[in-house]
Amino acid sequence: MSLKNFVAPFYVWKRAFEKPLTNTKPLETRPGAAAYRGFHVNDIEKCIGCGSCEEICQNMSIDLVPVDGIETKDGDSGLRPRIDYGRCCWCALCIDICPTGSLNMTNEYTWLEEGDGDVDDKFIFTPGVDKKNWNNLELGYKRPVDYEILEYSKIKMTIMETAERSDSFIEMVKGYSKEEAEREADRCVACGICVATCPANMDIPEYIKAIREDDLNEAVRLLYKTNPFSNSCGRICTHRCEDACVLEHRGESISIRWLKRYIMDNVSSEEIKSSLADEFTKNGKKIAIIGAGPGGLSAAYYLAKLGYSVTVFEAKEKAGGMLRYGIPEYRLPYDELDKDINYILSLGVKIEYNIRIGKDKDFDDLYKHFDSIFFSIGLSKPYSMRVEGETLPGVISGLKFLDDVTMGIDPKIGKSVAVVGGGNVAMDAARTSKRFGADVTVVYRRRLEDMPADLEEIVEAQEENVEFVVKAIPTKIVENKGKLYFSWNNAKMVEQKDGGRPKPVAIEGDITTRTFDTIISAIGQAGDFSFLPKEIEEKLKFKWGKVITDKSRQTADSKIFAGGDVVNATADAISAIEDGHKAAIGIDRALRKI
Amino acid sequence: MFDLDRKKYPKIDDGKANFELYSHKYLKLWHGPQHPGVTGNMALELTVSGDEIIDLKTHVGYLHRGFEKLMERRRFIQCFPIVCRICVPEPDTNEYLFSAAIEELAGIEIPEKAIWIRTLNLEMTRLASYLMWVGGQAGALGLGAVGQWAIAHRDYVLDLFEEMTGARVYHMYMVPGGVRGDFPQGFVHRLEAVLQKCEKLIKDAKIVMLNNSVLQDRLVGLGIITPEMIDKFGIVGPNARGSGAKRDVRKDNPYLKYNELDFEIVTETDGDGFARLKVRFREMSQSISLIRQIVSKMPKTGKFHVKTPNPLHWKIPVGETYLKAESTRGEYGFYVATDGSGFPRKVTVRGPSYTHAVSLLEYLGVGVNIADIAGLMGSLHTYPPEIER
Amino acid sequence: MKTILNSVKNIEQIFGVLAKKIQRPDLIFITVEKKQVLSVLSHLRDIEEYTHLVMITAIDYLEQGKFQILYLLHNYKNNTDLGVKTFISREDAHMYSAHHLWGQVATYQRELHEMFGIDFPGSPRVNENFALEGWEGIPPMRRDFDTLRYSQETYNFRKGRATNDPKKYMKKNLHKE
Amino acid sequence: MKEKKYDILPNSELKAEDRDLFCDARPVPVSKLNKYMEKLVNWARANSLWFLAFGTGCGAVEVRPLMTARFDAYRYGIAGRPTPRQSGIILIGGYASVKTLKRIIRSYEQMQNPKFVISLCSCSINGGMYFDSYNTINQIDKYIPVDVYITGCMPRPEAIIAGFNKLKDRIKAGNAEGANKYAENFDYYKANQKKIIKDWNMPDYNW
Repeated sequence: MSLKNFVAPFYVWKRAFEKPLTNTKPLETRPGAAAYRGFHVNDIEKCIGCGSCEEICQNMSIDLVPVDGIETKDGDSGLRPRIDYGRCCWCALCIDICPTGSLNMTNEYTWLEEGDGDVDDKFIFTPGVDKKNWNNLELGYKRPVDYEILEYSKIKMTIMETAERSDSFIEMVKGYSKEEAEREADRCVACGICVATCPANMDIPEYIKAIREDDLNEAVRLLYKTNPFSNSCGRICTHRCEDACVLEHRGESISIRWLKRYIMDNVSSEEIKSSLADEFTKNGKKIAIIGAGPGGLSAAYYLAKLGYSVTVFEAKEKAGGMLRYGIPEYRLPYDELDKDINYILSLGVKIEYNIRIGKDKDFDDLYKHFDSIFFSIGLSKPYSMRVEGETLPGVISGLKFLDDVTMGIDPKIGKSVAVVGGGNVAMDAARTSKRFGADVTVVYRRRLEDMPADLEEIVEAQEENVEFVVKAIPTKIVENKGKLYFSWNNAKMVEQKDGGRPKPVAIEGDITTRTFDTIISAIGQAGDFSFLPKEIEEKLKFKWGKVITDKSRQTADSKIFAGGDVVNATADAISAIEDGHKAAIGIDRALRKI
Repeated sequence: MFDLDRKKYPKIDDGKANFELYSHKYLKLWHGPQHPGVTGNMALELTVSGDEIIDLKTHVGYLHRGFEKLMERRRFIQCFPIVCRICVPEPDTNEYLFSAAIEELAGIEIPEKAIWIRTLNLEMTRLASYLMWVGGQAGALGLGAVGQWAIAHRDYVLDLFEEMTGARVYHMYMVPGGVRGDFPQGFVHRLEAVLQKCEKLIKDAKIVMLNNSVLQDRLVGLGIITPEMIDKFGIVGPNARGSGAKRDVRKDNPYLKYNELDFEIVTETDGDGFARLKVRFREMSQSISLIRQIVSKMPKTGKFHVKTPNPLHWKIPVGETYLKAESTRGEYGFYVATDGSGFPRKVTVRGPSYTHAVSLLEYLGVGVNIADIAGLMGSLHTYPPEIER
Repeated sequence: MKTILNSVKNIEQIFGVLAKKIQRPDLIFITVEKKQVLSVLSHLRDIEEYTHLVMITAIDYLEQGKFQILYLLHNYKNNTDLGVKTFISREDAHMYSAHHLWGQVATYQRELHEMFGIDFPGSPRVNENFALEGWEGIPPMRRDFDTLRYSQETYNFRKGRATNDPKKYMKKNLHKE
Repeated sequence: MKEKKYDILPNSELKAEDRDLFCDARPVPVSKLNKYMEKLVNWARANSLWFLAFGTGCGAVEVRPLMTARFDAYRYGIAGRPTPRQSGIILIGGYASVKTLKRIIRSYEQMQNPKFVISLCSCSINGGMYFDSYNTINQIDKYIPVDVYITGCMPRPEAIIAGFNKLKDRIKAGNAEGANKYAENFDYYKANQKKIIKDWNMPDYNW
């Protein structure tokens, strides 16, 4: 043992003269680092209760609970996460996945409880709702920029090039390939917020799951459970589900509509038949349905499945209603619509074409011979523009125009066309005119953002070089040498005092006049109830031109049910389909008296 | 081949020594689980004659949580918070290995910057773990002061981790696809400051420990691992390097960015506790040098995470792989098998302590003085949670 | 220097290999028959220089009624890993003990015996507890053992916790029938 | 003084020769001293918080920094002791596996009155991240009475010191009655413990 080895340990004493490492007493409160994963906070206004945090938590430490003052509404489940700190491991996966970005962490880390009584109600709290001293802390773990574990951008849909599509009636949207669909389906967090927003309550997360698992037969079964028009809906649905999608909050929603289309595109009619395997026994009761549109045929499908003999009366020569006559072929090819209709017909549903009730056949006749009647006649009476000269020969209604195009009748439009209105019918009319080679101008009373048409329709119309004239109130149409002189009064938007949506008010004297060959009026339409006999029309109740029904779509006459655009306020295909489904259940209940 | 002279020891049947405890020649002693000299929570069942240990049995399982079972019912992303709990003082090795195994099976390539950050993280955790170990080893041999210094300095490294990853102990920083965040501003300067503090500490601790005659007397010749034993018992890491084996996963099977870094395998030839102490001291200094190299070579900008499939329904095709990394105790390995579902089929963790603390310690402990058994455990550097998982 | 492929080829020629998977250039898994395992391991250790046993582990393939046992070996000369796999029946789960080949094998076998119920006749202390104490019932790592259910039945969970599925909750609140 | 009659512990799991080694009297609650005496005693107790250095789970890793230079808990009268006989506090470091629970109970019972329990980490509150593990208990207070809980995974040294301070306050206020609770509800705790630990080869109470 050398002396050095003996002395060396005393080197420790050197430290006695150094500044101590110790934190001062009383212990200085050392806050956690700026990105410390401490206790949770939740912005409950931003949170929508989608439950992704609950889903990803490996400790089952998060519950979704109702919270006072938070209402369940479209796109918000009304639930909020409650965290059990007897389970949490502060891994912050819940924060990483939070699609709204409402859940975050603070750098607070001390929470003590005294251990008397039961521990069951301790260390459990709803962030953002319960008062905690860390609720207002700024620092703490937030999902770092550039770090996302979910995919927030859509898989791009292949759409025909503008130049190619603006004179073609071939379907412009190409649909997803298998790989694209699976990738898009993979983005879904399966929260189910969209289900309640869908009028038909389709099992959206489940069929997306079926796509992921490549089980399209199961997907078809899920689709037909609530919607026999999936093929058409997969193309033209107003997809309110996508607006409710959680991913919409920080990125782009899932293309639920295109995924539905992907399913239907990739199963043949035979596969649909075999995977649905609809079996039923006839129960001998007869139902009459007026109008072979989505509402009528959907009711027919579900009634047929319940064993009823269904006869559908259709005024036109083909079935499909507005899906066929209102929607141009480049959006919904007739073959695809026929695929839906043919499956319904294959269940034994009879359609009598070219029978207009009230004209070719009496309503009373049906009332006497059938056990129940469902009508879903749609809105067929165009609103008038109430301007001078609207009866001139070159002025036609949008519905008539689209009808003619569908039936192959030359709509006789000129080189320059004005379309009045901002709804989907107006867009369809404008873009269809474009495909006939016309220069199209859309004239609308309000601003672009006020247009009721789907955003993508407007965007696509713009891409196709449709001109938009907004804040223009039509005043008169004058004919001179085959030309129509269309005048409108430019307007300004005036905020309403009661908070209603801004109203266009004409600017005195600011009038523009342009010449057109054809003017298409598409400012809306109303139901035509002239087919109803007087006494029944008096019995049924109406409000704002719509029939009032109860939840099962039963009207004031217990034998008559109604649905579709003449009943619901949204007036789109998916609502009509849901009306048909509900009415079928309602009719079944009424007839079986349960 | 290298069995001890067992003449004075009792007969062994079926691997068990047969003691006549009532002969009063032997005494049974429990060293742990509740004993300050035991690292972590494990127990040694000692049979002593006088103060010499004549039989030793390791008891583990006090920290058994069944990780491998739990991972079978967790999604891939849900496993990464749980794997770091397998080794408390050095969690990042687990995180890295699990993430890398998943990336290999799923065919994901992570960005350059993420690779560098991971390398840095592994070296920092190596430093922290060694600091903790120095404290334990010194404490077990009666040098409390070094323990105070080392653990306090480890805390500075933990502060760095807290700033970088958001947590002190369980960082949960490396996820399949990269890492969870970039460096905060000015981090490199604070890192350098801590490194300088640690360098000073290592210098001081070396003087106090390596030149200490008491410590030398106790560690020299304690727990000698001969070169033949290395493969016989599957000894890895500093324990093997203390016996002259030039083996280091970082050099042998380079992972992350270790092939771009300049370092040599540290070896000593004595094979006893003191040699292992020297190996670990030199590796601490080496680790500091590696951290400096990494920081200087690291790209300043770039992505640190690549998007993985939706974690809620991420499925990985059938496959199996084994990945390893050099932890402070040696080769740490993850065997991951998948079966095409959204959950791992099997994850097996190969902790180096598995062999060091059970079969090796049971062998080396025989013949050791009771007072030195804590020092022997320390010099083998065992962490119980990675034995029983 | 011998390469891993040479070693695998030698094993193929001498003992026969049922399946082979090259995962990485330095990691190959081979499957051999149960009765060949010990010979293959000795051969690899003594002749092919796979001197380091990395680990032994098992997987329960409940669907096929089999256990897979994996012996992972490492060669320090060329730094490669070779996994030797074999399948044994799940009903009659026993495997030949390899405790004479490496010092740590007995510990692994003790663990496998406890966690999977695979017997290794002749292995020292194989019947002793490893990580568990007083365990009754099926070995916990077996696939048919449900750890969550066991935990719910045996240990206390906090009372008063209940969660709602957003989808069902919204349906209930928004679409009252 | 008249000898007080205690119920006899069965100690039934012990071997006959070992049974003689252990006391078979049940634990009894300690009654309070008179008001001022009790206050004085509590003040003394509150300022010597000696805990058992038994790292039962991963939470124990943060106790180590607590005892070293930076946080230096000795300043607050907090000190680690190697044996239960000298300790007044047992720290539950998070999850407790069944095997460890047995040692925790034994250590706890060996501790002298007054004794307190501090539970660290979320695992001992409701299972934490091992809630579905077959080998870890979920709620420690079903097996021994807990005085102060600290949540976190794992709690930082500062939080642990805060927990000790809370315990201090409780002791000073005379509310830390965990040991008495254990004695009063002895059968309840024993029944819970025996349900979990299958090979109960230890005395029913271990003075």
